[in-house]
Amino acid sequence: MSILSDILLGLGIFVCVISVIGLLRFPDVYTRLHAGTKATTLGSLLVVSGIIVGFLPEIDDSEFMIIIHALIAVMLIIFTNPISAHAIARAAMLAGIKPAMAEVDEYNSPSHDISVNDNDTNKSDEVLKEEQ
Amino acid sequence: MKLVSLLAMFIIAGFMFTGIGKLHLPGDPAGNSNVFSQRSSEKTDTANISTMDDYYLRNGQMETGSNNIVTSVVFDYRGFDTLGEAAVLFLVVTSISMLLFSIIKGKDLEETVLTDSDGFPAGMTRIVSIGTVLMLPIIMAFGAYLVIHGHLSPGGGFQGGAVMATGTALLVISSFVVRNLQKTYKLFSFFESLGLTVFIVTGFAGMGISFLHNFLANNDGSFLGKVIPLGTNPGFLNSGGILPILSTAVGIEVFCGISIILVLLSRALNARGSQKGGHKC
Amino acid sequence: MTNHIPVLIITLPLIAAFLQPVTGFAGFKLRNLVIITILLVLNGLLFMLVPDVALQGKTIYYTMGASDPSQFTQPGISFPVRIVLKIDSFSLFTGIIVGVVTLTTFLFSTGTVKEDKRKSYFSTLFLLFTAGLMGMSFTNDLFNFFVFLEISSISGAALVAYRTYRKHAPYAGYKYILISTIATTFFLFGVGICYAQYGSFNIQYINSVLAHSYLDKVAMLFIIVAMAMKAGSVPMHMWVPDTYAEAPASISAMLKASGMVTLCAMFRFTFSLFGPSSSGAGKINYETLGWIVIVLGVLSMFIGVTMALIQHDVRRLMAFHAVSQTGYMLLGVGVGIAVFAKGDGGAAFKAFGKMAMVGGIFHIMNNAFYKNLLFLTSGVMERRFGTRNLNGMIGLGHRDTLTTVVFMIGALAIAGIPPFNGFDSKLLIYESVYKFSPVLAIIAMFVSVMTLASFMKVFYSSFMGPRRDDLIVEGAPLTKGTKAGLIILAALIILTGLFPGIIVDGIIEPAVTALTQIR
Amino acid sequence: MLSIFLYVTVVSLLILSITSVIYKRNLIKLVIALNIAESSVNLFFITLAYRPDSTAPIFTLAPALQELRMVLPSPQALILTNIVIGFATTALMLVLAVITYKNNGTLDIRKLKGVEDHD
Repeated sequence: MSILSDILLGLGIFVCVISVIGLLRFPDVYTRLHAGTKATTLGSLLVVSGIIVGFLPEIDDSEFMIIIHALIAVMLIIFTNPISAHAIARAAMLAGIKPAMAEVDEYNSPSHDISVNDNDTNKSDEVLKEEQ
Repeated sequence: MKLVSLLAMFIIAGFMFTGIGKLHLPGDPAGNSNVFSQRSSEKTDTANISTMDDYYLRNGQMETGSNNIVTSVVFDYRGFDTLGEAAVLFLVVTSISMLLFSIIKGKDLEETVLTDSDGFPAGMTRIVSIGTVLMLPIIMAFGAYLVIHGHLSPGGGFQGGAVMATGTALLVISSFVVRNLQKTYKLFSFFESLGLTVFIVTGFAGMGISFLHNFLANNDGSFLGKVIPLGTNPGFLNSGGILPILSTAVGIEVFCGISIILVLLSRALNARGSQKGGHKC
Repeated sequence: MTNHIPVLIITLPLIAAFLQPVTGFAGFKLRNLVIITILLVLNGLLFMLVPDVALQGKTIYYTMGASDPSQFTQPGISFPVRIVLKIDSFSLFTGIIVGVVTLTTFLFSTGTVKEDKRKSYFSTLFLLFTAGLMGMSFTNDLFNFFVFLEISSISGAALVAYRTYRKHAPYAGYKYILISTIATTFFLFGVGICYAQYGSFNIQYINSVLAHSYLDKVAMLFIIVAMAMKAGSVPMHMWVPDTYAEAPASISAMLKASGMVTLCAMFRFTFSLFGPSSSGAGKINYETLGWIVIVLGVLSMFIGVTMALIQHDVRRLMAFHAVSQTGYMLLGVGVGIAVFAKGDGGAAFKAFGKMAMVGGIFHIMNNAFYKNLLFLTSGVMERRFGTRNLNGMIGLGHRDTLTTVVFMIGALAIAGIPPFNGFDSKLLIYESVYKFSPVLAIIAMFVSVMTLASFMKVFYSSFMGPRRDDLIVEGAPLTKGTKAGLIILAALIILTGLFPGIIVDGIIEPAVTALTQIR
Repeated sequence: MLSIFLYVTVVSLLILSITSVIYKRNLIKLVIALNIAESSVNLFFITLAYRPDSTAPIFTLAPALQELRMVLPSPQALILTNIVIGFATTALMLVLAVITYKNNGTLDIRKLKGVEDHD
């Protein structure tokens, strides 16, 4: 049992580390979002299941509390992480940030309900560049 | 100038790096690690104590009636710090509203709710709106739990209030816009002021002995004054003396204060007076 | 109720501030009345303590939440476990400065700050500023000091940015809070090092068990640097002109008071926290420390006054003079520190060191009064002409007799002309510093002459000359509150200048004794 | 050496943050730098409070009294205070940066240097 728990914990940590590297290496908001939310969802799921498996053999009051807490945490993570990723991505799109190194046709298509002003986009890029 | 400050920085860094070698090792702090080994049941037990923290660990439970020693330090032993901290939050809410009400003018003070055909707010997608509606009760309940159980489990007024304020943040990002900013501001501001006033009045209520004296702890047990047994126990909600009252007051204050900050900031960033679209800042 | 005075002094402005959303709605006259009453009560409480504390040398403790608040420690243990407030002569001296300055400044601001919806926020922040400064004066706990330092610096930053319609005011506020946050981070680091060794935050307890180890010196470096940064002494003075110039006039005066309190706290940490204790082996080298303070002081004096001479902006000019005046205090107290623990059994300290410290501390009080008067009159000038530029001001003396007179009093006091109070403290500093090192005294006198020249320039260009009513933007006469603030400060300057003996014997000398007494 | 690693982290974070305060020009980045400094102080206090094999200082559902070892409570209380104060400072700084941007149209310190010109 404890070996299984260790394996799960290690896997979870590995996935989280990968996602951190992705956060640092990816070029723009959308791909970073991919690394920052999807990978950490899997990573934290693995870590939490490792904890549950590790506590299962010797179960008493306080361990039972921990398992219950962990289960609730897992459910909330599964529920909220995709929603927040979606909200951030949409906010970034509303703010007019274009995906780097990608050709997106539907971005400027007239069928899309939110139109983005090109002048504004350029201006926000300037603001971002000013810090150097 | 930059070189001078960098040089000063390096000198200070040198002092620090030589200084940390002389600090005690992590995990080896001053004080007695076996504080509880010979604990008798007396109320103020001063044997085997060498530092302030040992005193808190050994006597905090009996003196303040709270199982959580961190809470008893925050609200009882160092309650005056907490008053100052609550004052800092009040201060920053006041100054932010002072600064931002000079930007938010005219039409920005009132905003109508834009809804789509099914009654959900436009702006963010349906996914976010439904997620908000589902998550908000859970978040509020969890925050209230943290506030009320501050003297039994990890938590307390500040943490609980901050958790509850994330509910407001959810409402803000999912575009549930505030209909009338002035009225909302007045409501939140009233409750924030109320929380702080309750805090300080509770402090003055113990003034017969001293300011912020925990006069309710270890009383008859009917109202927040239950005498809890020494050592590990399951925790009783009606213990802790004035700690739950102070914790609740701070919780209300933090919730309302952070909500004001969030609402005002989101409104100021979307203010029409300056630029179109609110994403430049 | 008498033994609860220490906590009342801090909590009364806090309550008044917390109730501002209520009293603010009830009309501004009631609100101003409440605040003036609170500030008067504060001053009354402070002066009630003078006979006991300053004249008889008692020390009042107040332990928060303890069963017997007047005890320093609880029975059975040798260290305090709760927050302790301590009022001795030195902190009372600091408190009196804060009380007088806040009262006069608020009276002044009732007439000059525009009465609109945002004025309620202004008075709330003002009260919290007062509470923060009072807490900094009276607390005996390092972390509590940090909390009050944050209260005063955050409210100060918000008030500096009060006139958001001006182009640069928010940036000035940003600068102030940036510097304050760096300073408080350094301070907290020093506090952490003290806690790591002694397991306590109480200043008096730490001093009683201080080992004078290497770590203590690092902690002292952090704390002194933080305090000097907040007080605006020379290597860290870059923020002073911008913030003082962009703030409303009354807030410039409050920032000056905050700088004075920080300076007092720096001296208190030097002596009461890291001073010689009974248990210590390797003492801190007081001569080196004193020389560091002296060099900082001389640099502040000289750079401040030379920068001030070339300014055309009246507020920036006064801000640079504030830096320069800080140098006098550092010089006086630095000489005291340098001879404090000399090997001659305290002979040099008795001969002139103590007098130098009395001069330095007395100069803090005098400077708080006349500098505030000057800042307030500069507010009147700015209001009249709608600009801070000296080139745009002329002939105000024909219109505002009161402003002219009080500006004259303040300018003569800052230049050290008898019979005003600047003369007394500067004389004490010159005399004692001359015995220590003649060169330093000559530099100080030279700076004083340059100060006079600079203020003559201001006086000549803005008050003298032909009457030009077409340049006046705001011609309404000063309100009663504004006049009262100016007159009180001018009267205090003249009274202190005429009878310095009473003040020195009654407040300053006990304060220095309390500061330097070896436990 | 390994046990001193936490203190080394604390000092490195502090130096990092102060260096970036000196070298960064964007007002928002300065706020981030100050947040790093605040985190380093918090880490310092938490490191001071650590005791091996200890539980949190909460008696609810704690192990039996005889074998109880608890970490120091007061640094935790203090960094709670410090976190709230840091939050307050950050919020105020961000608001001031927003208003500075609205007044001047830039967040760059080099372009904001004109504070000294009156009116």
